Amino acid sequence: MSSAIFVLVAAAIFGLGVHGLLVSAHIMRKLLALNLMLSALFLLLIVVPATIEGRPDPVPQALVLTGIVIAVSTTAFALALMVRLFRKQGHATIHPDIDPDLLGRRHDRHQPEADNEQAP
Amino acid sequence: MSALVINLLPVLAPLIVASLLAFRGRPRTFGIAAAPWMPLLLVGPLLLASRAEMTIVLLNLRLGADAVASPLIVLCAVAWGLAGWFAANRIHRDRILFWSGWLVSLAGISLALLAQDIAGFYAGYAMLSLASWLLIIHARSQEAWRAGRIYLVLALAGEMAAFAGLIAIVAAVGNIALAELANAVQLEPAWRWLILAGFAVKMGVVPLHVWLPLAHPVAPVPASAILSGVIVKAGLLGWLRLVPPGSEGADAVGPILLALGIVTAFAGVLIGLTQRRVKVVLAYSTISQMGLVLMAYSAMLMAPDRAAALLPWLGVMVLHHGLNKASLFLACSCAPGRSRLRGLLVAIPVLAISAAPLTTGMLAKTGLKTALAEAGVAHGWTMALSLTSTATALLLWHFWRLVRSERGYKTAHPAWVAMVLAGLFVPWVWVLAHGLDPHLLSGLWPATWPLGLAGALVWLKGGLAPRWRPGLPAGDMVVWMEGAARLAGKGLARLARAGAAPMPNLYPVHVRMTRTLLWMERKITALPVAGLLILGLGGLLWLVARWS
Amino acid sequence: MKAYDTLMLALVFIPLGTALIAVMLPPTRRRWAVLLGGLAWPCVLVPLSLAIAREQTLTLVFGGWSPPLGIGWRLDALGLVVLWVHALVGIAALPGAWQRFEPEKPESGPFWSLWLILATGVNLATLAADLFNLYVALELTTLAAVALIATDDGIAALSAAMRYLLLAVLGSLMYVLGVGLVYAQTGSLAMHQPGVVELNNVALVLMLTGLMVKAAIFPLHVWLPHAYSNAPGPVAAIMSAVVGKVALVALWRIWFETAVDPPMLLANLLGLIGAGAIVYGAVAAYLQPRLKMVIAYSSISQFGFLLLLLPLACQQAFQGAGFHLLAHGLAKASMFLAAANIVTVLGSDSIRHLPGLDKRMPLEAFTLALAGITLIGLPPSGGFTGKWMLLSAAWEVQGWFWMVLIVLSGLMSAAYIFRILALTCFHPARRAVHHLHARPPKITSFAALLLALLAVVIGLYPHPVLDLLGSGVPGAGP
Amino acid sequence: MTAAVVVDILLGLILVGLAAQVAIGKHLFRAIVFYVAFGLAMALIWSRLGAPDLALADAAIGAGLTGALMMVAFRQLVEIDPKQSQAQVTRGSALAVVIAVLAAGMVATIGLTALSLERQPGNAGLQVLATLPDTGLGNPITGVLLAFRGFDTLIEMTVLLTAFVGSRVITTRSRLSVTTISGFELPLVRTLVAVILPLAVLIGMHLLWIGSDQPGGAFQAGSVLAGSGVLLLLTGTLLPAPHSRALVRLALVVGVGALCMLVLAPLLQGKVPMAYLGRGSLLFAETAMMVSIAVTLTLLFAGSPSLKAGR
Amino acid sequence: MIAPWTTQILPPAVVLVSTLAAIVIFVAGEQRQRLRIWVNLAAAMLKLVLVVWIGLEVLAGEEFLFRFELLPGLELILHADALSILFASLSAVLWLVTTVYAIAYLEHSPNRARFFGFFSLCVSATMGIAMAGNLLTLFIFYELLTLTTWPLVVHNGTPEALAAGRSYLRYTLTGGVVLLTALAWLYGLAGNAVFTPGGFLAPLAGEHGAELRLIFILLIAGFGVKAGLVPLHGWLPKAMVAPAPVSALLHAVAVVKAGAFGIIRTVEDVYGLDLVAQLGMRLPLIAVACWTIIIGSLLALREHHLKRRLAYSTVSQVSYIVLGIAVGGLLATSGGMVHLVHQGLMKITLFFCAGIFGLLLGVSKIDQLDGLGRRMPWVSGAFTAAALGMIGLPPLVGFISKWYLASGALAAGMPLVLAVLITSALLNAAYFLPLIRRLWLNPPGTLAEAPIEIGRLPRLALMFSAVATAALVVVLGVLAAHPLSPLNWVVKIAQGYAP
Repeated sequence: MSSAIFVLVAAAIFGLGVHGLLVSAHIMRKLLALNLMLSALFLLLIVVPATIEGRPDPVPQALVLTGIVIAVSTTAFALALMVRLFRKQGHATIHPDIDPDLLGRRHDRHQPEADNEQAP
Repeated sequence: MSALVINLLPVLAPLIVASLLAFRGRPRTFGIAAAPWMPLLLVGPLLLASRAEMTIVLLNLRLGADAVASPLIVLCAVAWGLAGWFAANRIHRDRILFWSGWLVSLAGISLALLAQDIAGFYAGYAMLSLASWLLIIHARSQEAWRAGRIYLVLALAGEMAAFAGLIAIVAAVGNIALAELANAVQLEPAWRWLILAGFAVKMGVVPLHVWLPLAHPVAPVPASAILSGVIVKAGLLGWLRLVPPGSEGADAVGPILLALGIVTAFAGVLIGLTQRRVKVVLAYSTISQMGLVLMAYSAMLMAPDRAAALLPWLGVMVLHHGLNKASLFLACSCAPGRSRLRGLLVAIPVLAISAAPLTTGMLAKTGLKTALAEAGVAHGWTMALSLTSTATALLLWHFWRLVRSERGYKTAHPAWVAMVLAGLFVPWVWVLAHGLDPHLLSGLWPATWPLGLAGALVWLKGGLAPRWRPGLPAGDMVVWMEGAARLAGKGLARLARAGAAPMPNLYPVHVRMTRTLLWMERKITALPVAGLLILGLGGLLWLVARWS
Repeated sequence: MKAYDTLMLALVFIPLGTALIAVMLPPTRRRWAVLLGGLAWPCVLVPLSLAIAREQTLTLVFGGWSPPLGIGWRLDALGLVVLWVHALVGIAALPGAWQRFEPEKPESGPFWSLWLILATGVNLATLAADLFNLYVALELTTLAAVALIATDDGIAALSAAMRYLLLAVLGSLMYVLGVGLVYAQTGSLAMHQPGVVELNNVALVLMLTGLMVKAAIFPLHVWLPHAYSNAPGPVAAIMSAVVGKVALVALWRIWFETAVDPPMLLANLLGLIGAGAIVYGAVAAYLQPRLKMVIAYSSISQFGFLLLLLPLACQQAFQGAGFHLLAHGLAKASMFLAAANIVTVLGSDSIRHLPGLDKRMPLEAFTLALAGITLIGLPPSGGFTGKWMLLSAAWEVQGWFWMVLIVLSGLMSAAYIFRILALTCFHPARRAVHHLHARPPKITSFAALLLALLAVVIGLYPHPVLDLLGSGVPGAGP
Repeated sequence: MTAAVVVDILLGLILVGLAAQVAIGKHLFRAIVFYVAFGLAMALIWSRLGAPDLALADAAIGAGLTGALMMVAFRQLVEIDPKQSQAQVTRGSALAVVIAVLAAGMVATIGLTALSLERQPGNAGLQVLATLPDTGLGNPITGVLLAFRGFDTLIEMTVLLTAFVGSRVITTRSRLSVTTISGFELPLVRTLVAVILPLAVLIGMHLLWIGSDQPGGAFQAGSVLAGSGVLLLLTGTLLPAPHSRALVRLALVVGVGALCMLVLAPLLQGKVPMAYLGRGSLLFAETAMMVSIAVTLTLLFAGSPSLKAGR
Repeated sequence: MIAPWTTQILPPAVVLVSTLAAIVIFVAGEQRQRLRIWVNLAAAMLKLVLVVWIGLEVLAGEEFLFRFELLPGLELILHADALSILFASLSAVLWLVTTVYAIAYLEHSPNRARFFGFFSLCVSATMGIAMAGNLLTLFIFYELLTLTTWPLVVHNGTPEALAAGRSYLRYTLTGGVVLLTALAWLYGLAGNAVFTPGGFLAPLAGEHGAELRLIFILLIAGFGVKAGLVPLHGWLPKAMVAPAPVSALLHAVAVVKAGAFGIIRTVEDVYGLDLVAQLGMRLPLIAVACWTIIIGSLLALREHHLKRRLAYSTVSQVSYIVLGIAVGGLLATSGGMVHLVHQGLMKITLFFCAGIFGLLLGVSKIDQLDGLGRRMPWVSGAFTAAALGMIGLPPLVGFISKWYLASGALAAGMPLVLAVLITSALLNAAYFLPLIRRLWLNPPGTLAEAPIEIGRLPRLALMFSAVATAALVVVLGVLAAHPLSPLNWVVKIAQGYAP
């Protein structure tokens, strides 16, 4: 019974995480969302397998513990990356960066004309 | 060995001399000096009269002079030789071009004459017809180009037709000796007709005659002399070689050819009468004469068993017409109007060709009549035959009127005189040599009255319609042919365009592709969409997994 | 057996140990530790290959606690191929890295430690026979790779790294969820579970999706082009050669070992995705304005082939895919190394600057050409062999669609390869000379060339590899 | 409808509410704060589920350290660009909602289907409990972490190390950021620190020591120590140092090193790799891990290669 | 009798000679001109010697076979039968001549190392095609040929050249792909089978008829691209932007002939003409060939660019080969095969001359040919001879091929084919005679570009190569019946196929 409840909770958190990941541009918010999803995941990992004499299966617990540490490491690294990115580009978002050249590609198709004028 | 050399010499020597012309300086002068004498080499094989076989050359080439070729060989040796002499002093511009054409066509005709196998004969014939083109376009005037073009088209077409026919033979029996051809193979009539038509082009049989009236006037005088005197006869040779009398099925075509001959004979004259230029008139007379030769040949076809006997008579005709016609052409550039002697020199061949009594013409006619008689042709035909000489006489009268006003070199060239004399005597020598019966007495009256009739006609016409001058373009129907050809050309070009379906231009597609890709990339690379994709793909896979 | 244990351990612990040493050393000395580790562990492969040739798979169990209790490793022919690619590319990439990250650069210290950690992760991911152990290894690999990409301090590189990181986390999240379900169902984490009831498809799908993100399978490839094209040359080389591939190999493993006869429909769908990858990658590569972008997209296209194994599923297919993995790894790495040199010299890799390259950098041009031939799959080359095996596999299973696809793919790759070559060698603008930077030492060029040559030569004598792969069709586990 | 179920539901609702705040709350800073709260709530749920180890770990690492790291990162953002302090509003989007609902639905169905399958206890877990006595350990989780699946732990430690080295790649380029929060100069704070610090160390040691039998272990201990390290940084008692020291580098790798020994040492005795060598070895390894974890996390927080004593 | 290992080693040796030359050239680099020249000539000579040697041994009934297992059940086989000797000797001879020509032609142009390197590679690929002992080997070298000729096509690097290269690749690679499909399919059906006169697929015809039909179409299409079967000929005229030696080699020996050769192998050694006929593929093949012959000539008629007109004439001429093979029977088969050699000689002469005109006088359009006969009598003479040969005038080689083709067609009871041949001959005349007329008879026109200055020796080399091939055109025609002439050789081959 209770496990069902927690499954639902995990699902809800997961959904919220997805929502956050999708809508928010800010990287830190995305990281938060990811962490939420991870927590939801951990919850599922513990809840779904059968319990052994009333206590959760130890193996998943160990897995989750490992997962937590990995999560924190990743988050820490991602934060550092984000700060650096922010410092360089002035905003903490990833926008799809298409090469400007790619847009110039069409007249570039007739190689000669396009390629005669040499880029600096 | 000697046989090999002697038979090969007439073919090779002209080519070698021609190649000498390519080098500046002494070799060239020597070549030009040597060129006129080349035809004499033909005498060698004639006297030797033995075969030579070269297994490694050109699909096993066999050479040698035989009865069929001998009259033409003689004609070639004499007429071509004298014309060469004439040309040696009378041709001054573009001598290299002239002589190379001259020599190569000589080599060609020699090969055609001497070759004893199909491939060899065809090789010589093709060489001849292509090289004689050089002689025709020698002047390189607009007119000359036109004449050359028309000649070339017809000649090539004819050659291909002949090729098709003889390939049919080859496909059946391989490249066999011409001698065995007579009863080696039975041919679909279609192929035989192809052969006949192909060579008929050379002979100028109506309606394939159109090139002659165009070519002769533009070619230099000696060239037109041999064109009309010798080269046209090559067609006859082709017939005799590839559709020999006695090859079964051939007799069927005889009558048709006979009719064609009559038509040619009269048509040549009638159209010729409307012409204004001497050499055109001569060309038409050649056409009509070829009609006669055609009749003789058809007679041989119809009486195969007597063909062998008739062959010498055919030779007489060939020699008689070739030499006389050549001398007439030479006359055109010797100002025949200047003196009585020259007038006489013109008159002799004129009379001869119009078959005046005791001339070689009469001999020829006699021969033809006997031939027809042998062939068991109705008497009406011989009547028509006599009328042809009336017609010819009229035509030559017309020529005579024109030629006297012809200017040109003041001096008469000795070669001309020699040619006239040759025309006067060689046929007689031939007749005697072959021990033919000339039927002199029985031939006199039939030879005389047509001329009288001709004279009467001339007198009447002079009285009745002094100013009557019908006009027809030289080469009559060729005009329409050209029009048709132009249309065909257009059609072909259209077909070609249709055939080469151009590749579709992919550029717009490319642009659209690029745009789409850019759009997708921009969308896809946005993180949310990426996450969406991941979940979506996962969901899709899941659904599929559930469903399956 | 024991000896092999040590050898297998060496595959992981030599790079790991040297990495630790590198971390402990002061930043300026780390390169040498790396040289040691980077050259030492490949030597282990020689005896291992012999061992594999003798008995198809080597297994190792930690602490004597056999699965499901403990963790097991397994090394089979496929893993060996991956390891070989890794070793060769790693060694070939060293000179480039050596001159790119000399001690003066601030990032050089961390770089070298990360380089070894990456090696550790890749090797471990190849060896792991335990679902969760695989996850940890992949995390290690990803994190190291991201950090390595970030060693190039440009905005492009940083945001590429960020994107990669986020997506990879998302992917591993799904993967772990799948693993959890597997555990819940079977109570074991071993990759190969003898006598298991048919695996719950949901778990399978989750794991597959996660791995596909990490392997950058179209349409989940979005992180790849920018990550590869903005990473430093050596990093790009090693990543394109193995980092993506280990995830894919893991995918194969799970597909063929963990899942007991997975639904055919799913297999075909994945094959279709692969087809999409092939086409899309090729087209995109054809339209790219930057050399490294072209190469990156061509990677996407080539990964598609490896997915074709799932629907084709037979011995030839396995051989073909494995061989293609090998050939493509070598060729692609060589291209990235060459491209790195080109960037060093021209200061940019925009194809506008390529004309005349064959004059200034003949070795690089030649390398690109050779590798290109393999990518197109023109005979005789490794690429051709791989494609041919796949073709015959398609014939085997009567998969006409796959046959046509494989055949056409060559054409599509030809389009972008020859576009590059035409620009490089035959363009009118080639006379134009723009200012050049200092040329990198020749050895870097030769390293790249060597890889490309290898990629072609293996096509001439593929028997050993093919026999190895033929024997080691996935199945048995510890 | 027992009380337990009610409690569960309540806890669940709280958790979801907090998560909602984190995911779609308007203000970024508040989102971070809520995340910390969320972590604590998770800890509650873990203990409710009977997984105290996880509760500890999540409280210390998930909530505490992650939160702290986020804070400091946020702070750096603000330093660079003050406008960040009122972080941008996340625009909602219908599509996103739909997708989110779908995702949730997917997870729910997955989970519930998994529950609905008949679930016999995972035989791995049973085996763990069965074999645990041989190892003489009391805490099955520690057993799994360090003995049975110790190799995972090794790699996990390596991941942690990697995170640090990787962040070094980035932070080497930017100047050290000040982590000290103003207002900590008060003497009260000093005394507070002076009290808390030994306490934290004691707690850490305790957790480590009991870890092998009761809930606790290297991770929890390490994170507690790291927490105290963070505190010291905040108060300025410790300051980021630009140049790394050999000792610090040793501390970073010692954990991984110890685990490597755990794996390789048995080979010397001719046993299989990672053969069990008794509790002593585990304790040794755990200590090393604790040190590494503590140092690494602290340095990650400081964003510097090493630390130096402050005022 | 020669040592067994020699029979193993010779075929690959023939292929590798020029590969080695290429490597040396590439390594030697741009500057070492003298070395390059000598390497080129030496390699060409050596190859010629080897080929002749093998040819004589084959004549003596020696078996040459080299096997190398590329993949399990996938063998690289090089062997030497009469047919391969025919093609090999053709390319060996023409390579020698073309090398001489190219050395002189490119005296002043840049990137010679690259050019000659790929040139040699291209020839070794051709040799490989000639020596190929099974379809796979043929395919491999066929692809290599594509690769190695592409750099030659785009050698000039002008935009047109690049465009031409692009379309060349589009066509040939697509062809290769089609081929690969057919190949894989065939291997799936028949396994790794060696070329055998009369084909090895007959047993499969029963249950796999439809598949075989499809494969045949694919194969023909694949080879047809290079052989320039309309409508797959699009690349050919475009590829004319390449330097003259390249176009010469492309048309006379390498690419186009490779396609034709492939078709020969397919029809004769893989399927066998009987099977082809039984599958109902013979008439379509003939139809395609005829169509190509006519259309090619018409296109040539329309073209005013000299080299392009020659290119279109190639399109039509090469189909003679296909036609002969498809018609079958001793005569036609030998006619088709001998045209492989004859067309090569004539076409290479034409391209040599065109190249000389273009290089020395800047002539590219037809109307610029006016009066060149006086300026360069020898070259023009060579051109004339080759052109007349193309028309099929006796006693040149073209006549021999035509003769055999035509009689073969009639022997096989196909007068329509004869009609096609004749039409094509007339069309040939229509587009070649005007050229000859312009050369010799038209008054010299003013040339567009100023003639460039090259040394005396190169000039002689150019003339020599043109005149030499022209001489061959004449001599092989006149001495067609000679026991050592290609004709007799081919008849020997054809007897193997169509007894």
